[in-house]
Amino acid sequence: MKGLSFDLAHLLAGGLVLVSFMLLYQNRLYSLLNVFALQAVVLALSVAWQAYVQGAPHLYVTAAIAIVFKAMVIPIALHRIIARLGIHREVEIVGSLGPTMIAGMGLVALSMVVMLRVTADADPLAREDLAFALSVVMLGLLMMVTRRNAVSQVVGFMSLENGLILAATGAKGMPLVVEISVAFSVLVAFIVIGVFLFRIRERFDTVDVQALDQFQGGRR
Amino acid sequence: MALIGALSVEISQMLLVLLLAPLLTGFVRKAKARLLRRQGPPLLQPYRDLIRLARKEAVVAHSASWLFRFVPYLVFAATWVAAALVPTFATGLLFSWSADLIAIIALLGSARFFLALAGMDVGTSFGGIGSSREAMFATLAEPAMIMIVFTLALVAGSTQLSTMAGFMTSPAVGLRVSLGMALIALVIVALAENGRIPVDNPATHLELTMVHEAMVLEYSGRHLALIELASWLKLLLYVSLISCVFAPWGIAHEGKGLTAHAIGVLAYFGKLAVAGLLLALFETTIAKMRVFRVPDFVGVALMLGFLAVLLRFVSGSL
Amino acid sequence: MNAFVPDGVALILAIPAATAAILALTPGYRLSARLNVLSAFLTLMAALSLFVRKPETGPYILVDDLNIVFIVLNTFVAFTTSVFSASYIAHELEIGRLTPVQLRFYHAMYQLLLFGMNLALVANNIGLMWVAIEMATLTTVLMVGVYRTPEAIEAAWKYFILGSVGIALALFGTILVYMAARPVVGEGLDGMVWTVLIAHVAAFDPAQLNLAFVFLMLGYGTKVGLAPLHAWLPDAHAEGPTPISAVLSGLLLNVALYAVLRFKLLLDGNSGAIAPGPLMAILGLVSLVFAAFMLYRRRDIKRMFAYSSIEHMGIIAFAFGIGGPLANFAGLLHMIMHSLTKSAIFFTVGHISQVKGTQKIADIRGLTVTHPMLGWGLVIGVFAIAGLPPFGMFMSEFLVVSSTFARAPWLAIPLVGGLLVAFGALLLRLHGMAFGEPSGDVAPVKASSLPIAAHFGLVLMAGIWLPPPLVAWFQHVASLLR
Amino acid sequence: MPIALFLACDASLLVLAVCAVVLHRRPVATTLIYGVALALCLAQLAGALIHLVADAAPGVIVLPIGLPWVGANFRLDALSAFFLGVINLGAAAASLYGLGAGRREPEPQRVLPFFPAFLAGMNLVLLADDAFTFLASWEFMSLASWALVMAHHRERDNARAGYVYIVMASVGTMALLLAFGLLAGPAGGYAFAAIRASGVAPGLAALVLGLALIGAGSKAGLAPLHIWLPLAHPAAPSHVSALMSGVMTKVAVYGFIRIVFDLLGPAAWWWGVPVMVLGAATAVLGVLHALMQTDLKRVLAYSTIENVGLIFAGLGLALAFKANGFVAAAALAATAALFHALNHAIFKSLLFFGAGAVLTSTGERGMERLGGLLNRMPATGLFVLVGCAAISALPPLNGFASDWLLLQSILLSPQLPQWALKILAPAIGAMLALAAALAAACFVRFFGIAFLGRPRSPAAEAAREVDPTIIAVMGALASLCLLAGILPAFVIDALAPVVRGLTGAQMPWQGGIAWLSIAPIAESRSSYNGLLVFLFITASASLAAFAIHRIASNKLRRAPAWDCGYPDANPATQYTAESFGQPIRRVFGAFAFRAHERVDMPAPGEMRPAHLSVAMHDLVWEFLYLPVIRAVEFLAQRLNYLQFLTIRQYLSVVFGALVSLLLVLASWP
Repeated sequence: MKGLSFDLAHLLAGGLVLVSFMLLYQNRLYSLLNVFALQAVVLALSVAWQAYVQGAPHLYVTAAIAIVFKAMVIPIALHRIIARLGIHREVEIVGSLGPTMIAGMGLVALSMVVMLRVTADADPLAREDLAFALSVVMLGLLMMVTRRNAVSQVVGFMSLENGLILAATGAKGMPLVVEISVAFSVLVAFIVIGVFLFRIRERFDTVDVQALDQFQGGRR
Repeated sequence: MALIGALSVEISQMLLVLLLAPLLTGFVRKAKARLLRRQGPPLLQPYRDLIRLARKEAVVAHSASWLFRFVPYLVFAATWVAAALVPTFATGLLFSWSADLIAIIALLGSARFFLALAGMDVGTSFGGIGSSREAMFATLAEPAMIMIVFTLALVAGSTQLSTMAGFMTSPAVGLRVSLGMALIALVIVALAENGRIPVDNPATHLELTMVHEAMVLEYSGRHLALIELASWLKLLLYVSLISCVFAPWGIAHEGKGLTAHAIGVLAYFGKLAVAGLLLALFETTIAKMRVFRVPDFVGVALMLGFLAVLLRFVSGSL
Repeated sequence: MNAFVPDGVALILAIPAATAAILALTPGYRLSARLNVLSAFLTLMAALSLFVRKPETGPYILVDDLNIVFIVLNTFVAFTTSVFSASYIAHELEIGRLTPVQLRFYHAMYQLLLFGMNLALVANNIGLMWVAIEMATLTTVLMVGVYRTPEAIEAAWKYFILGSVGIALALFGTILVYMAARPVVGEGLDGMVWTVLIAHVAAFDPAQLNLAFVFLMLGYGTKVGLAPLHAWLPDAHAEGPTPISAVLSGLLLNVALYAVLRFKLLLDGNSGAIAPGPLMAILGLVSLVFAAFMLYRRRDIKRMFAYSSIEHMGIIAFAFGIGGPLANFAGLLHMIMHSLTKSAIFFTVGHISQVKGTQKIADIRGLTVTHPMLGWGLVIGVFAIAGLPPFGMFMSEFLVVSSTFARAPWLAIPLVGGLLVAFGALLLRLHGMAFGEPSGDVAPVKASSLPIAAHFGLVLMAGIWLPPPLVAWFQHVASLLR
Repeated sequence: MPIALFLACDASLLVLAVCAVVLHRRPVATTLIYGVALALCLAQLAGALIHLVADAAPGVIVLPIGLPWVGANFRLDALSAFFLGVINLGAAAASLYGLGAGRREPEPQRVLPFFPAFLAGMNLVLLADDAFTFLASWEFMSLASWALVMAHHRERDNARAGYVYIVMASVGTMALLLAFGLLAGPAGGYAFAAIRASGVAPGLAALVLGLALIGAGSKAGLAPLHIWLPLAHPAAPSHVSALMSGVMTKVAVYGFIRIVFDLLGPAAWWWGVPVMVLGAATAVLGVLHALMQTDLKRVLAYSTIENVGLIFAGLGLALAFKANGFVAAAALAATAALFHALNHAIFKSLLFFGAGAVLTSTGERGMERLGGLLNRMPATGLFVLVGCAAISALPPLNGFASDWLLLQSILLSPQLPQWALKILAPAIGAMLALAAALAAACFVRFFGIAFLGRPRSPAAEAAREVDPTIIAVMGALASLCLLAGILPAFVIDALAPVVRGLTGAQMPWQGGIAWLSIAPIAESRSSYNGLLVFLFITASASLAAFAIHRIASNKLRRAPAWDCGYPDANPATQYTAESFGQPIRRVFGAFAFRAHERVDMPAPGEMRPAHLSVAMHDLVWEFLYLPVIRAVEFLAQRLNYLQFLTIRQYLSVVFGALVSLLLVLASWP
């Protein structure tokens, strides 16, 4: 049983990393959103599994949040925005894909190395989980860095949050405070982003962050 | 008793320098004239000039301030006091301790300072020329003089002229490179300070070559007389300075009897005559320099003086 | 025991929260401004009450010698700022830069921000602290964008993106701390209670702590505004309403720094972990030198002083980084002096930009002629911020520089260099603004110079005479900080 | 007078500053402020003199302010007492001048509050006995003087002067701060007593010496840190210029002495070398600059630099002697330096007051537009003349006395064992002599152009004598110049306790020598008697005048100037300041300023005018300061791009920071 639980958790966490790579690979906004939804599903699965393994029912809540918000609400809403702004055709990757993927590999390797320095007596499940979570976080950051427009940056940010949730759930017995705060933060983050998109919409015809950057407040 | 003796020596010396100064100048002029196969003015001409000038009324420019009329007395007084402090025929002057060699140089410096001011007082272009050039010479001549003083002081272990003269007569002196350099430097400085050829020509009134004469151009009457007398005193002072430091033979030491003093006086006359002849000879054989060559000339003195001091510092025996 | 007297901590949390709710519903800016001031004042009183009666430490609430300094400072500056904000906002409404609706929003957010900061300061639970700082950040984001000019929105957006990345990193660090604690203190709530953690930290796994500190340093360091994580700070200061700039520089940076300090203490407790000091010191030096050079090319007065805030946060981080009783004392003193001085400077700058109708340094000249109060106020402020006597920062800089040079001369070289370069820049601008032939509007300013005077008075007093109890307090805290 | 009274005086000065802020609009304010300041300064002056003459024991007091756990320590010993005397002498004179001239101040509210604050700051520096109090008062002094420099802030030059001044001041303060950091050690024993108790490692001591040279030297105007001085000193109102030039530089000298002679412990033999060399170089450079200036107050400022150089040369010599154990010689050199500090305070204040008087009565500072003032302002002219003679080291005035002592101390340097010093000492002597001679030329020019000759402008034509208060101040200072010159013995004996504190020995007691003459070592070796020289000169001058007027004529006729027969030339044909300096520029300018003249002389028959243009360079500025400024500007320009990155680029910076830190962590042993 122990072995199985470990393997499954391992599998799901690894799957999350894999999906992050897929995210990194997308260069169409719609497909990006779909992959993000997929990631949310995988996350929900792994959280649920953790809940089962740890016998921590409250984790099912987190899983539910992941399914509902990340897998459905947010992708749909972003779909709407993209449709309304008519930017679905944009190819907006900085540089080409190859180097980005290689960088992603490097990041995963790095996070593995860093996490595995942790003394082995901390239970292995947590270690592996944390290693994967760290990789997801790093990949999310990499995505934010390598994407030009606001929507995909938001997606990158949220995949980063997924990594956080993975870590939080992997941390056995972590008080509820954290999940609530995470959910809350994601919620608020999304609202605020939405607010800003609309405000930006008032001012510009695109949410391309570069349009924002063009101001740079004049020579100040 | 000794005090009275010293006092009498002091007073007699003050009068002596005052009386001898015009004579020395007259002698130099005469000698130069003879060297040029001219008759030349009579030996006592300077005295006559002085008296005549003093009798005349003084003419002062409208724009002149009180400083203009005050300076001649000051210059005369400073120079006279300085001259009175240099041992001529006898050391151990009563007041010799009231000012050492550095102070004597400084006294002459203040005389020059005020003369230069007087040159600018009336507000003519020539006065300015004279003052600025005089100031330029002084900026080189004074450090040179200080260096010479350093050398002598380090040799004699004192800046007190009487002590120096005493040391110089003693056998401890011997022959020293530094002293030789100091002598040459001192001669150069003396020429510059007294405005003799090649630095300046005391006889000329060709405007653009004047230095000292340009400064005193506006003076007349008794003021001019005092200034002339002061410059003659200065010449005498330098001659007796050189003689008492580098040729102190026969100079009477304090406490000696009348005969010693008589010998001292005679020796002093002799030194003056020799110095006057040498000066005349030098001036007749050399031409005046362009103004901006003078710094190089005086700079030689500065360099020599500095070298001399350096030698003294580096080795006690040189 | 005496249940009638409500707990001071409860008050400093409840009053702002309640007022926020009320203000959100109050129309009419005069009333809401007064309410704002009133509640800030009450909060200050409640904070002062903590001196006499400390609440017992619980799983969520902690009031110890370290954070009470922060709390009192926080509430005090919040109060003076609310006074200033009342007169400032009135003018903004006159010239129509803000609408009543926005004002209502503004006031509510202001109280919410206070609530967040106070919560972060009294939190004994690192998770709770994270939530609170998070909230404070989000409220300031909204207030920075309140003018809705393109520049303001850009600044807010920049602030938001960088801020939330920082938040995420901080959360990851927090989780890591919990992971490190779990084997020792067991699962559950205890793993996040700071007092429990500090008690057992010696037994934690150093490698995990190191990793955690890297994330926490970067996460909260973004809030502190240390270079190279500072990018949001100048624009947020420059484009938001001036009271918010004052609160940002005076308070929020301190709160974030407080969080960093807490975790520094944690790492100091574990012998196996890397020393956090050098990292802080290096980041501090980098920020100091970088900000010093950035000061030269600034055209916008508020942005210039924002960079000066980065510079001073660098100095403080450096002081805590090198540690030792002298440097820690200096760090605490410097932090308090900077809060007071910088907020007072922003008050002055706010009035100046209102009377002159511009924030461009080039358009402000001869202030001491046209507005002696503001002009000399600016001069005093710049002198105080530049660390000249007789103001308090001279003492802290004196201690930092001299003790650093005695202990690590090679560190003192960039420190002194940065200080001098920054000084040159500030004074250059000051000469242009305060002296020379006056320019622009000469209309007299109608604003209360009371908050400014109060702050400068305190700073001056600190430079001449520090009350012995305060000194003892500082020395105690400094010894806590090691 | 116990130290507490000094502190009370300074505290009331500070209170006075606050009062000035309150009631600067009232007409009575000027009189009140300057009057009270005058009284307080006189009180402190008296107290300092009493303490010095009575050779009283040091008084110590600790106030519970300033740096906690150290407190504000104050100590009054002979050294502080002497400098307190100097400072308050100058300060009292300045206050009196302010009483006379303050009413003409256009914006009194920019002067009145800062004047007493400035005085208080200087006094507190002298009394401070711990690093924090010392530096706080030091910087406070700088700030107050900066505010006074900015009093006339509407002229662009003044703003620039103020900026350069305050930046240089903070550089100096930083240097001192580092020096004290080393002295106090990591434990932070900032009290001077603790510093004296705990020695400093030799290597660090050398570092402290360098830092002290930078810190105190930048305030005193030691080359190459002097550039701010000729900008800032002239910019202030005249009595403040007098304070800054005559007095504040002495505070800097005090700071140097306090650190190097008192706190730093036993000296190494070579410590004197940098001090001497810098001092002599400063002296020559300063006076050469002074000879090239045409602004009255700027000439004076540069001459201040020269005198500071002299003082530091003397101190360096004292240091060298002390390190080699020749305490008597060290005492002589130190006495010379301190004596010169006192003299400079006196005559530099006098000269600045004179310049101020000229400024008030003509509104002109440029020498080229002055002239003939001696006939229009006789009293001012006379006193300024005395000041010029004194600063040119002419006997029997005070400048010569200290100069003479300095040369005497150089004559003692052959006994020094080290070759470097043997070679160096005569070179220093030569440079000092050169500086003195140049100074004489400089002040012939100063007085001759401004006060003699014919007026060069209507303003100078219309000049009138200034009000009696100012003349009284100048008269008092001039008579002090004379007194200190003819009775130097008393000054030297008063300095004995100070010098004993610094070098462990003192000069032989001068009071006992006959006729009040001074003899540093032995009368047979060297002696000087200002009194007799003065008497002789006056006697022989009046004798000559009497004789000539009685025997020969005393008739006088006014007539047009002769001028070699050129009829009444235009005043413009007079020698100007520029032309007076030209020969010296020809001689020294080539290497000092890389000066070169370009003459454009039209060929005979050509109708165009001839042109003469002179290009001069301030080498220190061009080779020391400009590079630094350019470097800062370059870096600021380069880094400025970081303000204008896109959000994504900022994110990548954060990302990079994270990754690099993780890499460090991964490779951590």
